Amino acid sequence: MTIRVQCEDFDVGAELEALTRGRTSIGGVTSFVGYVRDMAGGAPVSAMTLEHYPGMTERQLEAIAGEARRRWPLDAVLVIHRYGRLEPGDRIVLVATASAHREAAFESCHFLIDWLKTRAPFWKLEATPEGERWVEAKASDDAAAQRWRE
Amino acid sequence: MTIRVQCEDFDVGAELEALTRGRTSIGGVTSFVGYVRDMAGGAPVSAMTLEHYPGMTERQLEAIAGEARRRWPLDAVLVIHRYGRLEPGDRIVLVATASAHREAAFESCHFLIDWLKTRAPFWKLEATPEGERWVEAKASDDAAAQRWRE
Amino acid sequence: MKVLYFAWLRSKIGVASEDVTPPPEVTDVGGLVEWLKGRSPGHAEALANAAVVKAAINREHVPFDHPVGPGDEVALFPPVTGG
Amino acid sequence: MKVLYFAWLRSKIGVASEDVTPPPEVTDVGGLVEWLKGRSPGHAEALANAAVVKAAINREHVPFDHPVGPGDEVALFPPVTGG
Repeated sequence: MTIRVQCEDFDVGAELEALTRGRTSIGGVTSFVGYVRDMAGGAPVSAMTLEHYPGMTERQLEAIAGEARRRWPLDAVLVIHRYGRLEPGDRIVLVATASAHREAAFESCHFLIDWLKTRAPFWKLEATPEGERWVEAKASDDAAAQRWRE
Repeated sequence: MTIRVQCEDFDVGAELEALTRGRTSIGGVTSFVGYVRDMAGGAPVSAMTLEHYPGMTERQLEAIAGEARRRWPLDAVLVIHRYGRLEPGDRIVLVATASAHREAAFESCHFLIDWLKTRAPFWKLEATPEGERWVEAKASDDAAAQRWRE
Repeated sequence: MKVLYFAWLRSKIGVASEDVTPPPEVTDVGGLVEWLKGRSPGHAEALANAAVVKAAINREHVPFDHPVGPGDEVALFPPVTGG
Repeated sequence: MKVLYFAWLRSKIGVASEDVTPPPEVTDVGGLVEWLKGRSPGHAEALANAAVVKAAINREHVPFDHPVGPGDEVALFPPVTGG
């Protein structure tokens, strides 16, 4: 289980390679990479600053990853989330899960990003032509997370 | 839309980078990498040889990818599938979809691998201590593909 | 008509492809499969259980009642197992 | 008791954290938020709509009826928007 919260970018290929190297029981790895989009709510976005709650962030990500391991038979779990100033096209987050079976990999990866979006203490400040604005939480994210309630 | 059927390995990081480079409308990329496992049906597997139907394979993969684009709002679709002799831990397949929205990326990627498993003309020959055996199709793969019928 | 075999159909029949000229009463995939069984014991064994044989014509999946003609490329294979 | 503010709560209140000593009648998060509103106009504005304020105590999400004590690290923030 690898959890990292960092300012710098990450190398998706190298991270997935490290996750699976030498582990020949893995049948599939599902991963999700989130990017900064150039538009939000119809307005152009020139930059985004991610604020987080150091200490709580890592703890929440570990709890979410632990929950995924409890629910699915996983060989490995990886979560990397960036903070600080990012630009359109920049990577924000990488979530990956490895399992003997692809259903478990898909479901657990989807679960991780859905829960992360509603539980990990990150906040996004967007820079637009009208100035800076804090991104509001989406009802669709709450609905997506609710889907995974047991 | 990138479809490749090849003997050689692929670089997941480089492929995903090529898929998204310079495209700042993408919010998320979901990818799945399938690997050769060291066990199958309780028996150790020392190697796997993938046979395919050149010409039909590419056509079927293109049809599946086209169907994904029809069903979901996707910015990019990538399918790379290997053939020939592989060993446990080797990558077999990479499927990735990029979209403004993560639900579309997750669902379409899952759809692609489920359909590929039941429609793309590949066959696996496993080498085990008891000799070579052709992998049988799984009822669970048919069920997974059925889930996506419209 | 060109017929291709894959996976264990190929190993049982012993060739990857062959050019055949079935009689006029062979009009669909099912009829072709029945007729092919008579070509050799290997054909008969490979095609014994038609329920586990799938077909493609000109690189598209087709059911057994799909028509076949002289210019077609017909492929016969077990259920696919890629991915 | 240490109180941390994040995102627009921080910008409206003007500080990222402060040490406070609420009176004994403040026993839960809801009571603390009400009491904090009296500290400055910025606090009052930031905490006006408690429905959009979330809380964590010692780095765990908690509801507003969760007890608070002198040694706690209390964080107040808007709904999270990472990922």
